[in-house]
Amino acid sequence: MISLVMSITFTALAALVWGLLLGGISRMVTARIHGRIGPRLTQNFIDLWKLFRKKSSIHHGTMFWLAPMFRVAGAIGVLVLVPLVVGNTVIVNMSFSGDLLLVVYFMFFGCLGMALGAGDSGHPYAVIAVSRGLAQMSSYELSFSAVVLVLAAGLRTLSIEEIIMAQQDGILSWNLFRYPFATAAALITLLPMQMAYPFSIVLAPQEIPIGPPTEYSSRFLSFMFSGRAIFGVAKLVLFVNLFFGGASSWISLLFKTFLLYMFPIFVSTVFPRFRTEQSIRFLWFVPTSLAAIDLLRVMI
Amino acid sequence: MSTAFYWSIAGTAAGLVLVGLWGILTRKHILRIALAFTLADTGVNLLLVWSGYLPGRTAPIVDGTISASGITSAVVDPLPQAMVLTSIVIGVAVAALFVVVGVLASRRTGSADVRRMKELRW
Amino acid sequence: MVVALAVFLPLLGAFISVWLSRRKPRLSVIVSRLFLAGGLHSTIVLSIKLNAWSFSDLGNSIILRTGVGAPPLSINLEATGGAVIAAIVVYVAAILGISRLTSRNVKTLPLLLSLVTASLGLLFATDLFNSFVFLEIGSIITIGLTAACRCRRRWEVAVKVALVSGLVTILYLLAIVVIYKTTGELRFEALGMLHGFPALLVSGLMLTVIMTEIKAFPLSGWGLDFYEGASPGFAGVYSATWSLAVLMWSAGILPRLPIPNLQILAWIGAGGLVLGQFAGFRATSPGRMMGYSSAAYASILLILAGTTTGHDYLQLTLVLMIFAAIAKFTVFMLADPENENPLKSAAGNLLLLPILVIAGIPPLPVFWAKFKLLSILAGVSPLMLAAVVLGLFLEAVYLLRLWSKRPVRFLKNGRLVPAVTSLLMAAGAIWLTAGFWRSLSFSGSLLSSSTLRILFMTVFGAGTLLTLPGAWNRIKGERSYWFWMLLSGISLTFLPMAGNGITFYILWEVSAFAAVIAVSRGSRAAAGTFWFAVFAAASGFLLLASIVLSRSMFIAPGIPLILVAIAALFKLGQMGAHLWSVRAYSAAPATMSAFMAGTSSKAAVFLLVVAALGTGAVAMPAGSVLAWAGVLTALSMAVMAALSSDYKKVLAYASVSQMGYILIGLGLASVMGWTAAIYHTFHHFLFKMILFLGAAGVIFRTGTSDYNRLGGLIRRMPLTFTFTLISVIAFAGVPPLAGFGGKWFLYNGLIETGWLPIALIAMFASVVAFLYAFRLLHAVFLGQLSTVNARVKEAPLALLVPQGILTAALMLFSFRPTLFLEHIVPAIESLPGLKGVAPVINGTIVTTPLGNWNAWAVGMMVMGLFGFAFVFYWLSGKRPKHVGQLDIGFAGELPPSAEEVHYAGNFFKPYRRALAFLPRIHAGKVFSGITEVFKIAGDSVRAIFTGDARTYLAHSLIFLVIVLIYLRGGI
Amino acid sequence: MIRTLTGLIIVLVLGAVAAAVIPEMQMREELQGVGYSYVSRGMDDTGSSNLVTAVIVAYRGLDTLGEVVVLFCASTAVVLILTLYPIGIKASEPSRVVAFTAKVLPAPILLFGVYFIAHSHISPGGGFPGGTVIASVFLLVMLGSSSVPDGRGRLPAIESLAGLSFGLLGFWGIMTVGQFLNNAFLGTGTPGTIVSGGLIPLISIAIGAKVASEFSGVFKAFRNTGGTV
Repeated sequence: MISLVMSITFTALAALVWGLLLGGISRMVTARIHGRIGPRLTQNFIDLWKLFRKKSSIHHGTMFWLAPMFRVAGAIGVLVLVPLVVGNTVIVNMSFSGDLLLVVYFMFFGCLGMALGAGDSGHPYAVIAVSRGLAQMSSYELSFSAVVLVLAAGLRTLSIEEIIMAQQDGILSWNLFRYPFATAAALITLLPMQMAYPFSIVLAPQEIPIGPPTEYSSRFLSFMFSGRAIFGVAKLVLFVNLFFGGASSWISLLFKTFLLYMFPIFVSTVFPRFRTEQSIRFLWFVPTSLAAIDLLRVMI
Repeated sequence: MSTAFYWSIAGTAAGLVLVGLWGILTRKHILRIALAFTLADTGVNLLLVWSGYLPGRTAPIVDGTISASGITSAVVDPLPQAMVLTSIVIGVAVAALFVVVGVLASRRTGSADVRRMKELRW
Repeated sequence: MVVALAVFLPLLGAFISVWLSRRKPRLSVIVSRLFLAGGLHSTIVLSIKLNAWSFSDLGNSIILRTGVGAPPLSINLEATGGAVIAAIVVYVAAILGISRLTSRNVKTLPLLLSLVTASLGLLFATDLFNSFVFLEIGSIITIGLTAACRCRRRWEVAVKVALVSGLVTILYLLAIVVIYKTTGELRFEALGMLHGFPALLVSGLMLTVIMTEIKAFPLSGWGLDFYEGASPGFAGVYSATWSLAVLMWSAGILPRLPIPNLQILAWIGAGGLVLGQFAGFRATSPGRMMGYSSAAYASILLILAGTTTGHDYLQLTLVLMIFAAIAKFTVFMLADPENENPLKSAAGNLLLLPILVIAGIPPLPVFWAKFKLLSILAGVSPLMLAAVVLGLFLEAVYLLRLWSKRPVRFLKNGRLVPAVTSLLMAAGAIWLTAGFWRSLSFSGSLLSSSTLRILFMTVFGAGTLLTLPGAWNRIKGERSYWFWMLLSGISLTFLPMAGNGITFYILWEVSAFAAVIAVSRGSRAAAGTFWFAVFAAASGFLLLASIVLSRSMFIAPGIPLILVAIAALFKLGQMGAHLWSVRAYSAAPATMSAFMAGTSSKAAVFLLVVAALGTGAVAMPAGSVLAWAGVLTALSMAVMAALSSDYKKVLAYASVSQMGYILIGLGLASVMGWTAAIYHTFHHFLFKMILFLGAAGVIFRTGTSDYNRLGGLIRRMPLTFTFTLISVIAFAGVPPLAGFGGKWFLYNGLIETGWLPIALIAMFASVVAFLYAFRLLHAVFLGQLSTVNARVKEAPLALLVPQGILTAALMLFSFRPTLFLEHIVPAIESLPGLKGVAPVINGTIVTTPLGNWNAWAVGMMVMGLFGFAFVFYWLSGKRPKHVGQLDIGFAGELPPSAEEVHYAGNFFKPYRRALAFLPRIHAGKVFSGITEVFKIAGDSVRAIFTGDARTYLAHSLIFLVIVLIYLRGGI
Repeated sequence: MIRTLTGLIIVLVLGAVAAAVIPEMQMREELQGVGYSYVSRGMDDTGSSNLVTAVIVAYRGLDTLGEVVVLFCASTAVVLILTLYPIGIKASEPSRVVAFTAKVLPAPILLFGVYFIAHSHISPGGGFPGGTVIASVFLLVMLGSSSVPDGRGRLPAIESLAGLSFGLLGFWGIMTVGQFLNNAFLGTGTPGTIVSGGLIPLISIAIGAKVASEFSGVFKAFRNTGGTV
């Protein structure tokens, strides 16, 4: 029990650090592509520390208050449900308590909390953002579901552990090569998951300087910040496990997640933003059709 | 002779009924329809009487000319006559009522044309 | 002696009253009543002597000889058991109707009394010519009393009745001429002595006469006009006296007709029933609807004459005709004579009982006869059965429309009539149900697994009990409905105990129509009730048809199974049938919606389970059809729910959508699929009840279910919010709460079977569920609290306590689903015919071939993480202050009113825009399309009733010609 | 046009039917069925030498009672309707011929009517024709004057009484021999004499009175409405 708690704590902290680092890198890379110098690599740590030290003095209601907890709990939950390193028996966390379906559905937990908090803030634009975000989420979940089905039906398992195990016979056994179309679809869905352009419509209301994070300040915001960082890492790990053969060591995990993280960053710096309904339609049709090709293969 | 009489009555009666039915189906004036009915009714009554007809016999009333013993070969069937009496009275009753209703109906609708009386339909 | 008194006492009264009514009008009414009472007494004495009340020896009779000598010379009146019971109805109707008929003119008394004598004479008649005389009396009185009323269109009606009865007179006399000429006598038996051409002619003539007199389609034109145009008072008395007598008389003649193959009568009846009821479907005037219904009963009489004989025939005709007569009488008597369009003002819900009686809803008396008739028809010809079922359904539809359209207005006086007749109908129901008691069974043998039986009974019983307290909190405009809800719930609770098809059907229908009534008592029920009732009737008739077709088994494979599946889909609101469920759920009183969505919709699941098992057809190829139906409904309804902005409507759509998952699970026909279905059934019950009860509380306190006028209620109704939140998380399928389990089993089953496209759509639908789930929480409880609702209180305890109980159960089963699964899985595994492997339960872990799920661990982890974050935050420094709801960053502006800031309408607008490429398929449009087809059919059928009296005469004559040609076997 | 054609077709087809069926109804030479029994037993059973009356009043008395009721109902209905909704024909002053005839003829006609009724069982005649004859007296008298008959006349009383007595005579039969409208329980007397035929003369009288009063009532109703509107 204690070892489990320690393992989870370690994983969460490590993911937080890694997430913040990746965030810093992304800010740097983006700045370079834009031709700016950009912030320091540690800027995110500084921001988080600053926010955490400041005390929130107002809140808008119970759900508003609870939303950051939802966010953090949801993010760590996803993280600990996913196996990290193949063969590592020390840090296994809760990865045997559920399968891929559980992880996919549990990803909603944090989103729901966020959405509820935004709703409770009483701010109409916050809710507009939520409405867009949910609409888009439901759209990319369609193709992501297709991908999940391809994996589950193709490998005859829903267990992430077994999915990883099935990819251990060299690089060609990776699902990336076994199911290239599904992987492509999954990579496309990774973009909206990471709120990258051209699917960054949830962020749009933030740019008019009102939106979910605006009502949240200081310590509330620091929670959301860290939740988002951990959640991002959790998703990356999940993708690595599903398509890129999992990680045989910590180094490989860091390396693979880093590469994967760069993908949305590169895409988002060169693409403009979709309108919401364009995004929705794109996500309905393009990645789903890709995944459908593999789905058909699996079925036949 | 009596055979010809027999068939001619039948033919007349049937003809009356048919003419009456034709009138019922094609006339528009409500009192003409009533008349057509009476015509058909008369035809039917005639048929009723005809159905009891026996050649060369007299009315089924026992009086001096008929002996009680030979009565069965002397008189016609009394039942159709009884029935026709009833039928005539009923015909009269229905006709009276029909005329009253028809007259009042044409007063109310302003016309004796049955085609005007189809507010209720479908 | 008694027979003579029964028949002729009213006549003596008539002779007296013709004089007395001019001198002492009041006295004459009293005297007439006395005479009628005397006659009634005599008929009752007769009925006791004949032991008619057992409804089993209806052929027994007491004979009154008249005149001199014996038949065939003289005429007998024969009081058979059936005729005597009909005579009692005649008397009761006359006694009850007398005040209505004479209220304006006491001089109608002799006519009314003579009508009673004529009716009894006809009922007891044994002689053709004698019948003719009585028929004429009836016609004359009908004409006279029609013309004497003060309805606007009395003359038209009187002329039409007169013309038709004139024609009937002629045709009948022609028949008598032929009969007498050929056989030499006039008793009914003479009909049997005919041979050859006269037989043919007489058959044609008599059939035309009878069908015109009983107003069987297509010779019913005049009858329709009569019921529409005559005064409701007289139409009522007419239908329960004269019309009843004519029907019973015809019932006596029809089997004696010298037709070689009597079954042709049944075909004429069945065809007339379908076509006539298509026409009736289009009727708008209530009187006309009653006319069409009466044509339906005439057609049924023909069907009976063509297919049944002996005891069955006597019993069925009697039961059908007398109860329909009583019911029709009641309907007409409830009409307000002072109203311009009298039947439209008929007194509210009192109208329902007679209408349900006519429509033949169990356990009301007519049902038993219709059931027996259908069982007989199932053995004669499935085509005829289909025709009859369709006809009866169409009849039920317009009758229900008649009921649902009435404005609610009670007669000031005249409650006596409905009271007495309702008593009669109820007594009939009890009496007949008792008679059929032995055919019912409560052994529960339809579903062999006692675990599942107990599960369903728990759902039904608990659902009823938990919604019941809420039924006392009614908002303005709702009338008391708890009784009907309770009735519906009790029948549901016994549903799993049903041991055979008929028992099941009765419980099913009682529950459905009790629910219809309960819904109709909502404040804005008019819109929802009608379609609800129509679909309830449709699924009822389908079920009934499949039961009679299946004979000994409950459900046989093949067509009966398909019918049952459609019935269940209707009940579940799937595949376009959501039309009713959405309307009804949103129109019903709020607690009633909870009951229906949470509890009674599970009856259809039960039906499907039973049907699939009973036929051994669990591995049916139709399974994939079922699954596709389910998944498409799940998706489309989820989208509808996300896009609509009415609290109850959203819940309604959501309910239908969730039912889709259950269908998929059942369609899988594997252990995994069924586990998913049963699991979801139970949990859907839990969380949908919580949701709807929460909605009931909100609506009860705020009086609205419009998203735009709600919002911010978390501050006023925190408990309701908490319960709703938990159930929303549960049904959205977010772990760690229970909804996830159902989906997990379902996808496991789908992947196992290889139905990937269905799995994909189902997954998508479940994500869309997330949309409306959030929208619901936000629009009602979050956002800005409107000033109107600033002072609302927490929901009443009667709603909160059940929600609390349900939430506790939900939480328990969320964290320890194995408590539930370890009973259910073995039960499902033991069912015959299911394929696939069962999930393995090991402690708190559930394992399938594909994956595993440890709800307890996940739950503990989430609670731990959440608790940790919470405590961490709580302990770290000072608490923030709660600010007012409008203290938000608003781009430097002052936010306007809360109502304007609250964003609830037009939610997911981009979604709507993204969907714009789809063709809009409205179920409403589909059904109005079907309705349109029906309407066109109805219009083309009823075009023959041109309103011209001569057309009606032509109908009779054309019919005569056709029958003659048919009987001759060609031209 | 269509209507005429349809009518013609229907009538033609029915005519064909008639043409087919009538030749099947061959003329008989002898009485058959119940007709034979009526003729052979009628006088013994009923004591009436007029066999038609025997059938009408005795054997098939029930039909006749019904027939009376038909007439009763029709007249009640006509009177009722005309009272409620008057037609509005003005009564014109009678011509002198009519007025004179109306003074002279009533008595003989009345006598004839009474004879008709009273001898119905022994000679051609009967309650119905007799009653009609008597009613014609009433009509004649009414035509002979332009006055409107009194609305509260005795006609309804006669109507009531006649009807009641017919009905009660029927019940008398039940109470004595258990057969409704039986005429023979008092003994049938010698056929051919006035006092014979059991109850037949009594019933005939009742019928006559009934029919006369009914028809008179109808005539009166027409005249009544003529005056009021």
